[in-house]
Amino acid sequence: GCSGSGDEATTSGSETTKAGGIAKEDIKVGVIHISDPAEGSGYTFTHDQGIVAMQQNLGLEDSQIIRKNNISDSDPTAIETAMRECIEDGCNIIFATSWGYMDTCEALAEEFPDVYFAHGSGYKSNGQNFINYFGRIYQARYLAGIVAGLKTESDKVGFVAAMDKENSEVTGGLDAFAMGVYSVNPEAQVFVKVTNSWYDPEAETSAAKALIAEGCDVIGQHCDTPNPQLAAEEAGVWGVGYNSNMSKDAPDATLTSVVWDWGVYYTAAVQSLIDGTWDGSNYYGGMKEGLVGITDLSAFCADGTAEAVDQAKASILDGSFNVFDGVIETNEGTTVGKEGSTLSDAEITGGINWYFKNIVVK
Amino acid sequence: MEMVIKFIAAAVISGTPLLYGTVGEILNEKSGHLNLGVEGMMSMGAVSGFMVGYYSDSFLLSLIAAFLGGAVGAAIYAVLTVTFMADQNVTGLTLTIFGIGLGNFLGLYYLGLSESGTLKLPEKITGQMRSINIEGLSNLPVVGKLLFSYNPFVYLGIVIAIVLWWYLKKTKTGLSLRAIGENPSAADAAGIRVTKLKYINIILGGGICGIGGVYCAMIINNGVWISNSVGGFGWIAVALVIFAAWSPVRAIFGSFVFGAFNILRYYVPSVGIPEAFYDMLPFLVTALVLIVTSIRQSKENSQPAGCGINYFREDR
Amino acid sequence: MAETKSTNYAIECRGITKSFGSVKANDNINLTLEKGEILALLGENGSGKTTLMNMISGIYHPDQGTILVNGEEAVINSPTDAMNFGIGMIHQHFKLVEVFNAMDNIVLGTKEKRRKPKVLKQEIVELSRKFGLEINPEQKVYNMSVSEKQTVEIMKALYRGANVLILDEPTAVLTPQETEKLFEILRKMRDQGRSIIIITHKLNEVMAVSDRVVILRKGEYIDTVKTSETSVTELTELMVGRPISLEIERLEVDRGDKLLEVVDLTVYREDGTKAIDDVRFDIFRGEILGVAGIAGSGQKELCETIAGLMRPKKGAILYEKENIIGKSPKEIIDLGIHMSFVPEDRLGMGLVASMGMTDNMLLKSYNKNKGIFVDKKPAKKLAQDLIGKLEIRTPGTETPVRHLSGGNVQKVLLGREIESSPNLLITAYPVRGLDINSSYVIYDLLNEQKKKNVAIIFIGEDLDVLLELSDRIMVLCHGEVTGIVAAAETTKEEIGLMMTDSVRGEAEAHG
Amino acid sequence: MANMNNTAKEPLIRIGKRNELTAKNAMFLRLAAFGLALVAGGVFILAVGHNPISVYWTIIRGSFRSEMAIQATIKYMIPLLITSLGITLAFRMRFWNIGAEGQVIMGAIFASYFALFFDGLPHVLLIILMIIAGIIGGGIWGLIPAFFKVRYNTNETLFTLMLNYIALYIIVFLRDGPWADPESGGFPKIARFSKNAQLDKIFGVQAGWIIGIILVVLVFIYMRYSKHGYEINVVGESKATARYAGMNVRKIVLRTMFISGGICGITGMVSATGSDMTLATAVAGGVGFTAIIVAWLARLNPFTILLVSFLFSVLEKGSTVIQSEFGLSTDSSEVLQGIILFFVLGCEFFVRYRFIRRKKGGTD
Ligand SMILES: Nc1ncnc2c1ncn2[C@@H]1O[C@H](COP(=O)(O)OP(=O)(O)OP(=O)(O)O)[C@@H](O)[C@H]1O
Ligand SMILES: Nc1ncnc2c1ncn2[C@@H]1O[C@H](COP(=O)(O)OP(=O)(O)OP(=O)(O)O)[C@@H](O)[C@H]1O
Ligand SMILES: [Mg+2]
Ligand SMILES: [Mg+2]
Repeated sequence: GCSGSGDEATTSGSETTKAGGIAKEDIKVGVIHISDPAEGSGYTFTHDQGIVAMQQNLGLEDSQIIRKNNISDSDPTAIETAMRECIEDGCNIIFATSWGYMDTCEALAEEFPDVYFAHGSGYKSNGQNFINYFGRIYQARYLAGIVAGLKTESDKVGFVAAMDKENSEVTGGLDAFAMGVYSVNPEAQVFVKVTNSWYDPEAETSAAKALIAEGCDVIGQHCDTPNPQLAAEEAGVWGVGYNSNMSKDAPDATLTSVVWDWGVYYTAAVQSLIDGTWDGSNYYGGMKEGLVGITDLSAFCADGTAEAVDQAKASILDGSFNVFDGVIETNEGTTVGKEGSTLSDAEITGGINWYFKNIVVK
Repeated sequence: MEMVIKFIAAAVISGTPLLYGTVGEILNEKSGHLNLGVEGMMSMGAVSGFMVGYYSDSFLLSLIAAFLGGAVGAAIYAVLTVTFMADQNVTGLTLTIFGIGLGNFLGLYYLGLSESGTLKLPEKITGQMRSINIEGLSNLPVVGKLLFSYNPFVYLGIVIAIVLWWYLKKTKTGLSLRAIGENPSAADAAGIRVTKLKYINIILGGGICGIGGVYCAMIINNGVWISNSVGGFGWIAVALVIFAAWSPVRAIFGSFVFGAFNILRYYVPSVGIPEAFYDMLPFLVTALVLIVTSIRQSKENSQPAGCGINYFREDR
Repeated sequence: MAETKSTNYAIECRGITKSFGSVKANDNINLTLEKGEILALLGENGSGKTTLMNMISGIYHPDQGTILVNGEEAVINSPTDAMNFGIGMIHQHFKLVEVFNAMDNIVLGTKEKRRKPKVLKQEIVELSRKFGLEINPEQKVYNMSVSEKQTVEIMKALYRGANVLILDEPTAVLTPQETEKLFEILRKMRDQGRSIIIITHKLNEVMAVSDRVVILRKGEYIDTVKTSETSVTELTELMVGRPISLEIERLEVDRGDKLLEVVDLTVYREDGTKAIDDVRFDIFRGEILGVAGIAGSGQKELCETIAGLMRPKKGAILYEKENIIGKSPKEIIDLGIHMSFVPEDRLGMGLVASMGMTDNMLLKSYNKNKGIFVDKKPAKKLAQDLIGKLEIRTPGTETPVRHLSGGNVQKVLLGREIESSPNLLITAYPVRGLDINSSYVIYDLLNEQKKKNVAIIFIGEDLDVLLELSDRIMVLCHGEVTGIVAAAETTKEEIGLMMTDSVRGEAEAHG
Repeated sequence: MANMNNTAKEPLIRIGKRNELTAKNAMFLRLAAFGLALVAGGVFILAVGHNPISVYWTIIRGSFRSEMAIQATIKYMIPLLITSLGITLAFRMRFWNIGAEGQVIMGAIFASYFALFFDGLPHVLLIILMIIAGIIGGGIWGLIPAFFKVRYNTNETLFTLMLNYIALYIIVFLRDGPWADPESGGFPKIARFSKNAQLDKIFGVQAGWIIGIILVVLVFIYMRYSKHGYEINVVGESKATARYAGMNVRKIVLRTMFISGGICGITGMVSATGSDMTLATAVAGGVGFTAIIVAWLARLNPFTILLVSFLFSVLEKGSTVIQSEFGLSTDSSEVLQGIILFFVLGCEFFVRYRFIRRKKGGTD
């Protein structure tokens, strides 16, 4: 059960909430990062930007933020130590940014009922002090697909995916991207290479190069380094970045980037603690809340891109279009969804294990 | 067919850091020192080469700095194992811990200094490390792509490997070095400056590893600084030394084969082979090679007999 | 060399002192080596001979004292320096690179440019002819016999133009024939004006080849004597510090029952070559059976096969009429068959270098007591007994045997085997590298065992000793028995002939 | 040749052997080296703009500041301790097992099999089964290089290194395929173990520390007093001697490597079921390599290993605190660790050797 929008998530009170908030001076925020925020492009960087924004929005002191960097999410022991240290340091809320932190959050939430655990990108929660937050990144990816579909000349768009088809987060985003491509360029195909890792610089380069070798001239990505964009730049083709604005890495290739603004959520979450309105429900924000979006289009986007993007964006914002609407054909010839309805949030976050019809796996 | 050529070309690109690491490690082992610090030395080379390149705009300076970075790591190792006779395995492992830590640490430090939060090499350098394009050669069909389409590191690596092969096989110093690796006390008694040669070659080897490191930062990561940029290449290089049977020339071939293992999955149609298998392949192959060579029991083409044991003249 | 001073000394050592940790290996030693002489260096084990030579050849650096070369003070920091002074040393443990061929080993470390293999080979062949050496420049060292390796070592020194050649126990592992050949070469070199220092424990060799003798004792310089003016007895006395008898007596013990019979034994080495070929012999209680043969004639494999460490291809070993082939080494030890084998590196087999005497005593008996734990008490007591009985010089029962001198190490080894009251004692090269004094202690020990009705197989290098000590002598040549003779009725020459190929050829022709 | 005489000079410094230091002096020397290392590390800390004293103090405080902190420190120590003990057996035999990493992983995999698929068994039985499985898993991974060593004399240093990676990718394979958590929605992970399959806590820390301490004593007794321990020492010193003594060298090597790997396998079991509560790719996480360093620093003495691994875990725990408190990246603790180790490595030299300066007015 995800609540529909950020507004609802943060404003609607409920009886599970503790009476009264936490004084602003007493707020202490712990953040568990999978890599180092100083690395200026990836997943951690964007999350930390969100934390910084939250800190500024709410006027918190530096000492009120405890960061735990480089906590590998395949190392449960390290995760637990990091979180316990946050608790030792007196944190009342811990943002666990990576999927793999979920089980530890669940366990510690039980052990420390007074500490709030907000976990990014997973699916578990306890309705009390352990919630889940994520966003409708697929909305932004759809727009990025439009950009890519208009740009491609070879009608081959590449996509470096961190995880394979079974992973709903990656696959849902990829499908949305492919649908975006299809919406403006039904001829084009989207080629996928899977690196099987969120962060693997070498694999990301290799995958992008393989895609380029197959003739792709726009490279999208769901992985953590700017390497696919850089590979595109090197080869003289184009790309769509992810996480943060990657035109600062590959200015000659990046058409636009699919980005998060986590500050939207982090501010709201901490505010709800101060206000005493934390209600233990999950957060699932989207373009409307400003949580996701795409960066300004670069000058070398195809003509008419801005218009097409704006139009799609408007229809998403006004709710007339939800990306996964109606009957969707997969690349195996099957269909998902029903005419006149849209996929539920639960399906989007956990049930997409199919590729849209124009996606090619080789 | 075209895809095959592209695959081979990509394998060469992907295997080149291995070539440097392997050749560097071969020099170490030929000096009688099993240096498990390749990953560390490569990391040190990566960070020093990258940062000097970033601030100096000079490809050559960057290359020299990468060499020096690796060489400094190797020098620490050499002082500890050659002069202080510390355990080689432990020292090598420590060097790896230290080198990776230092590389990442300095990288983050400089990232902190940069305003955009990204460190990207200036075009002046990236331009020079692009693949070469020789009029009339690079655009030949097949041959052009296969032979004349790589970045300068590839050619430099091959040249280094061949020169080292020649050095080990054909020169007097090379003969002396091999003698040291096999039997330092014999070499010493024959009047070879064991300590000096060990230092020189270990440090040289480390320097070569360092260039391999900066390759990762410049080519694999396209000139943008990323933590852990060496990402395990150093360990594969240690394996590759075995595969190459301690010959720099075989290392050329071997590193391209291992490079091919690295990227294989992106080029072969997915036929349900688990991803993990591709990652395992280099190590599996090396283990098999190790077994096969030991069954054959050849005294030559195997690890130098003195490898792993420190030499002190007055020991007996 | 033209402008050398008017000195007659190629080398002169003045007040050389060298310590290893707490061990004073050389204490204020003086030595002179004349041009064109063969100087023998004599001393008990651990008296510091090797250490002194290592300083002359640049391996070690003296703590005190000076070395003069051709009358001028020389600082020799490395073997290269030594080489530049014209000094070459052939170490007891050869310093050769196994995977190189002879040629590469010879040129290794020399200064001149690398030459084409062909040219180099020519050069080496010529040089070897000049001194009557036989060498195949392209043979890999790992394929060489001991004497071939030694030849390479000598060539190494000659190739570097050594004027002074130092040989550390070069004859320890050579046959009498090979030794004689070596001496011929040395004499030839001397006659060409070169100087030679030779270390050997065999006094007859000292008498045969040297011009003068320098004697060391316990790290100190004792005396220098002219060979022509001295005798074996005097040398022994100088070396040991007191007169000792040089008689080995052959005890007449009534020989008992047949203990072991070896029938048609054929053994192959791991590399597929035949090590022992149809060997057949027997041995009785209270008998010493000497085994003669040049190195590598199958002695080692014979020992190992009896001890159960190697599997024969064919044949039987009957121990009290029971075939022991197929039994494990442990079962064989339990039967009372004990072996002490002193390999070339002395410590390689039979003893654990880094352990003390107590733990070494345990080696074959640790499994005797019940339970999973080792019982050290009896071993410690045994160690203490042995120290007293065999006059083993050691700081204590827990001092690693690595720190003991060669002779003492061998006493520990043999002492342990004897104390386990064996029925059959196989000893191979028990006096290898031992000085006279220690050797005689060992011979006495063996005779004592013989008296106790133990059957002894004695594999030795020194034919004189074999002849005096054994009851019968079996001669091996290329893994075949070329004869078993009563020691009292044969001569050194006869045995020497049986040891070489020529005789075998004849024997085969006859048989 | 006479012209040579004055050109060669005695080198300024050369190396000589020294009287072997007494255990007490050696200990003192090592402490001094450790002190020097701290100074050098301090220089590094200073260079990156922090106060060394407060950083060091934070490391110590970070490890001991609360019960929870101490528990976490001990939790870090467990895998290091047990693995070092395992390695010790192999190293005593001069079998250069750098494959502890892989043996830990295999132990974890074997134990996890029961944790995942037999978690309905009674708790105690399940835990015992998992320990046995861990031993067998690690043991097999130790046995493989041992087999090739005794059979073909295959270089074990390199071979065990390869086996580490093979083991690692076996986890990846299981994680992505057969053992993938069906609930994870395609995220690569193996399911968290049920409570029943988790190792119990004793004084708030998983029971691995008890196992570790028991193993310290067992390994000590085994090495020092048992027949097996004696055999291991002999084989380590000289295989030829062992053969002459009637020992079955092959059997001893195989047996010892099985035990060595088996102990490392216990680490895997303990880490997976006690700390991680799942089978993660980082279950070994470099501990196999660090343990080599620990075992070596401790001179293969089990009690010293206990001490050294504790020091390592203090450093590790403490440095996660300096990361958040000083904003020093976690990499800096690796640099610090490297520097300290370099010094300690170097100091061993002075236990056995000394530098000899050229005497004034010397030989020339
Ligand atoms: N873009 C992303 N979206 C969601 N989660 C992410 C993303 N990037 C990283 N993560 C989190 O990080 C975890 C994996 O991190 P990463 O791939 O760096 O680990 P790793 O140690 O490299 O693993 P492996 O060795 O398998 O490659 C994921 O489980 C996920 O929770
Ligand atoms: N490298 C060394 N380290 C420690 N002690 C040594 C070393 N070399 C020699 N010694 C000690 O110095 C003393 C003299 O040894 P050296 O080898 O010179 O004797 P030696 O006369 O050659 O004896 P042998 O006849 O047995 O060859 C002995 O006590 C020996 O143990
Ligand atoms: Mg990864
Ligand atoms: Mg000697």
